[in-house]
Amino acid sequence: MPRIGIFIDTLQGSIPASFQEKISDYVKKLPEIAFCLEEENLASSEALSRMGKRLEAGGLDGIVIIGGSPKLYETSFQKLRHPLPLNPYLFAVANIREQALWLMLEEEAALERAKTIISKTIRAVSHSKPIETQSLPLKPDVLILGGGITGISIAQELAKAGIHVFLVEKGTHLGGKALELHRFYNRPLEVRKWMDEKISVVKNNPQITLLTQTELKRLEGHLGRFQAKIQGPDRTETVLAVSAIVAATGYASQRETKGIYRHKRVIVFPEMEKLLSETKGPSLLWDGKKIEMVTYLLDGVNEDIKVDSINAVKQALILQEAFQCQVAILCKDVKVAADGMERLYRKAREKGVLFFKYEEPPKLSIVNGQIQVDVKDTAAIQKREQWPVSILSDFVVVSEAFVPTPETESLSGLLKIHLGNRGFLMEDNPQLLRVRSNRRGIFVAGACRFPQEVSESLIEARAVTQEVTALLSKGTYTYDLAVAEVDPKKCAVCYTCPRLCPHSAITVEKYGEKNVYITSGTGQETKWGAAKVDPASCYGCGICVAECPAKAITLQHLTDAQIYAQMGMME
Amino acid sequence: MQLEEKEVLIIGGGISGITVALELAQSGIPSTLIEREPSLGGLSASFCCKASESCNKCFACVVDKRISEIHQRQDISIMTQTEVMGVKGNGGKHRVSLKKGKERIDLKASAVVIAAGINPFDASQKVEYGYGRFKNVITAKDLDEMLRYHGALFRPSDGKLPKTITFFQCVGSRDESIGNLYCSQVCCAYALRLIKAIRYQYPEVKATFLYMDIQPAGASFQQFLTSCREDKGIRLIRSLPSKVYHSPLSDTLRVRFTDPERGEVVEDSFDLIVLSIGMVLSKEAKHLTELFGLNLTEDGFIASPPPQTGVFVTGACSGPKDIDRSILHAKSAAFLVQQHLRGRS
Amino acid sequence: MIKAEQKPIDEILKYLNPYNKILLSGCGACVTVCHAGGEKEVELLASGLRMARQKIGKKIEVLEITPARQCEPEFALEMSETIEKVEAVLSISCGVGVQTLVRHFPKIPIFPGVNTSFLGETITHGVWEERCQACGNCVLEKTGGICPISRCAKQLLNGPCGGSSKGKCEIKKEADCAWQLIYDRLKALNQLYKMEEIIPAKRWGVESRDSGLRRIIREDLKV
Amino acid sequence: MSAFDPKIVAFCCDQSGYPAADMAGTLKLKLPKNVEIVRVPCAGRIETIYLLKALEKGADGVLVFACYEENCQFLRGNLRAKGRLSYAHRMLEKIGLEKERIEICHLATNSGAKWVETLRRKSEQLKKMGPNPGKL
Repeated sequence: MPRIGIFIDTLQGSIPASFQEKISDYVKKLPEIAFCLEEENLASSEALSRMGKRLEAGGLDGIVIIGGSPKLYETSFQKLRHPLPLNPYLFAVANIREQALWLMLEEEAALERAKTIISKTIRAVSHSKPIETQSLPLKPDVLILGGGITGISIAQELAKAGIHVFLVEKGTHLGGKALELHRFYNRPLEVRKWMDEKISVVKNNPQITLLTQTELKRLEGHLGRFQAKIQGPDRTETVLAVSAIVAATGYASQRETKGIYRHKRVIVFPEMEKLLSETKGPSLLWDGKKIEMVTYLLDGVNEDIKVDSINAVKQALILQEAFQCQVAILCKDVKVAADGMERLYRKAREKGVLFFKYEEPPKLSIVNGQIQVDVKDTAAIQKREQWPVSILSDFVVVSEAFVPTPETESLSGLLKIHLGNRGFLMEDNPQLLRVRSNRRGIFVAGACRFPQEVSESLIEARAVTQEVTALLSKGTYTYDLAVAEVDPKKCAVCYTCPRLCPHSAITVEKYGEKNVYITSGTGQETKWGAAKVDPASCYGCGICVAECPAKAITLQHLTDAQIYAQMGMME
Repeated sequence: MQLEEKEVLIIGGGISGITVALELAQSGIPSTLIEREPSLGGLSASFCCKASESCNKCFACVVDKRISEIHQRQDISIMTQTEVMGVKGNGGKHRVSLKKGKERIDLKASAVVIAAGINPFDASQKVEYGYGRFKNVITAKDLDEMLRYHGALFRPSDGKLPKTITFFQCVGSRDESIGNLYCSQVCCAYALRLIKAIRYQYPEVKATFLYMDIQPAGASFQQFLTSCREDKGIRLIRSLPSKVYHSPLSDTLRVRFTDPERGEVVEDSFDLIVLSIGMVLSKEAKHLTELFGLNLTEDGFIASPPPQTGVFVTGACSGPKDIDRSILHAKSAAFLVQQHLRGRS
Repeated sequence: MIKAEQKPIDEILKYLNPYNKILLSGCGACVTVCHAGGEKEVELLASGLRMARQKIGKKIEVLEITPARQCEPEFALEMSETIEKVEAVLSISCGVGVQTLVRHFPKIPIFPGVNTSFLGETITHGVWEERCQACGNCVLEKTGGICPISRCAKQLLNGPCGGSSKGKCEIKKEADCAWQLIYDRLKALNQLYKMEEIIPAKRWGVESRDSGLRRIIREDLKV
Repeated sequence: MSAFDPKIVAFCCDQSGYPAADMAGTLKLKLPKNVEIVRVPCAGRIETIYLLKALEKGADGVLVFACYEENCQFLRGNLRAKGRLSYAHRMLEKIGLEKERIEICHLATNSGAKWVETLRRKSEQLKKMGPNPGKL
């Protein structure tokens, strides 16, 4: 018979005294009970120290707290390891406030319900076992994949925080897509200059090992012990030992090349950006002729990405103000959901930039060497038959499609992180808070997650830096062994769990104990392995446990017996 | 990288303040979080789940999770019903005097994070929409609370399910007449998500969405928007309404707006009108800018001071943000605070 | 390895009708890997059987066991004590496992609980595909490693047939034409000349499946 | 004999169902009497056998409260649970039990009202259906 100690928490009176008395009477009659004490506010430090004193006497197999939601207590006992002389996993909470008292119409029913909850909890806790804590040393070494604006910023900030960074870029130079920009929409800087400064800081920082023309080839290990094999320019391979990894590989753009899109007067944003940065004179020239009319055609391919809209308004203002061009912007919606954009948009309208909102895609045709754009403007207050408008333009600037880089898919395989619906890394699961990946110790930042404006990428870069420094700052990662564990003797090596583990925490490792075959003549062991869960990477969700066909996996803190006890049916 | 224990004061217990506190705690920096209201969570704690058949990425559940997480931590001291009364000192040596009920508390802080949040725009300022006069004209915040606490949609006037419901976008945003020359960046997404959630729960309810421009939000927005466009029960009309009339006999609301298809002003009746209100800086946050000597941006939000002042501004009070971006910004603010403290030690 | 699929429980219930105490035996090898007859499946089926019989007011007692491999006589014999206690055995190992029990327990009815489907490969979690029909005379060397016996609906040895269209089979529209795969692979390996080689017809009745019980005897191994 | 009060085993994911239950309590919403709450870290922890065992050992209905799709803290736990439910449904159909006895409900942390509403509805539905004939 296990001996269970009981604490009744009245939660500052939210469990009425009369109710609490009935509960005490019931509890005291139970055979397993070693003692039953009452507290007004168990989460207070005084109550905890009283509890500590009471527990020092020892001789207990578990503690049941009768009170409110377990969420009120659990972390104070488990994660923070309040110095109580009993393992935190031997505590269980009978939530009679939220789930009995408050959910029941009559007190009688509430009392019955509370009793059931208490007896179930007592049975569950008698199946609990102590769970130990482990820690994993973390060296301050981080691998950043991608030398674009996001990667550079993260490297710079991490280096400031005293973390050594391997910055790996597959191209020959740093900078990435940001170099296609000439000016920002929201700050009076030249992108090139600003980037050059950042790049030179990165190049000259002894904390940053810069590896260009280098790619990730293979990744082994888990949080704190990643072994990344990289291949350099002369096909040399090196293995980097890092604690964490940041993927910031950016996006690619794809330009439409069919039909009229091949026409030299149909250009894309980077080309216009270049033209604007290279032209000094009072007017924009093309083949010796002045450019007078420029049309922007947006939302054809990137309807939900703000960047094009922002760049179009930004360029339109330069074209109108510095080069006296007439600009028309054709879009489905004007995207102004960025700081300062609404004012910029209004300014553009005041300066005479024309905005047309279409539903049907505008038609492009060549008329006398110029491009004619036919659009039906749905925004104007006029009848449907008056919608069509034709614009004869010297230039039509169209969006490029923003797509994942060609390596994204293989990268997701190497890093064992998820691809989103559109093929970018991770995309958005609200629970991952944007920058985390599904694997502990791997982060995703910038446009490889989703194409965005530079200032957004910079914020994201800083957020990643925060996550990485928070992870590495203590020098160790401490975790409870409240994780899944495989019994290698029962494992059928069916690869179900490594395939299904959402956090890629399971690998099939070689075990000496099982199925050792010695290849004849060589004396070399070729071992048939068993699945192994990396405890530091496991989140304890239990998916593998439920899926294992051989019942070889146990969730240490929530075994079958504990679940059946909660169901009120013991075997 | 050992930091000396230094007090960080976080003003505002909304999702931004909570995130800063949690992030700092993760890095081993204890902080004090103060909140004016009796409970944490701020504006976003009253939001409902906006999922339809699957999650629509509104992040409201994340707020609830963070709130319960912060209550479990013992390295963050939380003071509710607490206000800032005065500030002395600068450059990261702030003495802040706080008021909790009748109690006065003085706090030394090496860094102060202002995450005072925003107020939803006061919809009664748009007199023509009749908020406050007509019972069945409600704000999106009212709708959020209705769905969160009652789990049901009903007309305030009679408690019945509205058969037709319309959303007015840009109430208090992008509006020269009230001087708000900014997009609140969240209303399109939340209104469409609310519509989707309502249409899922009550397929018989028909929804209309009156807007200027649809503003995207997040990686899955395209897919989401397409599903809205394909839904026969949702009308997306690019037009902002000019006026709302009440017909007492049928208890419906007539709305006058320009029909872009017909190119003329039309009238339509609805059972319930929801105003998608934008964000404005709260009076209390403005008061803080005076206490700390901070500037406002052109749009009337708090401008970030240089980091050496030891004062950091994050969350929607520094410019409109949804929950997702507030969390992201709060994380980056936490990093700046950390850097500031490291620089001083 | 061997891939199997659980029989519909109503079919099993029919032949278990006369019995009130049975042993449900799984197998820790192939059928565990393909989620048809491992320890977990044993539990599930047992629970389903008990409920079904309870419903019709005819309780059944189900003992559960999952040996590491049912197709080895030693594992089978280990079960003898348990088997003696029951009226019948339901085995959800492959057909081999069922018959191993049959050989060793002549007096107890032994029923299969799964359909042994084929020798196949895991494509992804939950998807398995046939790769081998154990014809006894492997031709993979000639076909670029892709088996026309198991993967061509017509088992053509010198394909493809006229029904191959856009790389798909005419009999199973969703399946790839095996001979298209063979062609593509040989081309990639630069071994297209192998296509010109005629593979002689299989003598099914002499050395293969239709020649009666097949048996492998290794004189050197025999004890 | 008193009126039939169906027993429901409610598996609650710690990321959504369980906090929703707490919220329902805080809002003082009223729950049918006979509900056993089982707290699991993720709906993905719920094995198929638990669903069947619950019915076998005396429950009249089983509800699984999981997170909405694309909102699982563990990315795919809710989808795994859905798959396991479909296995259980197939089995129930074949043995002649109503598959409605096992149901999944997707919700979020803040769906207290929905949590109670779902349980009430299930309880009413089970009352009409009558006791589970498969329980031992």
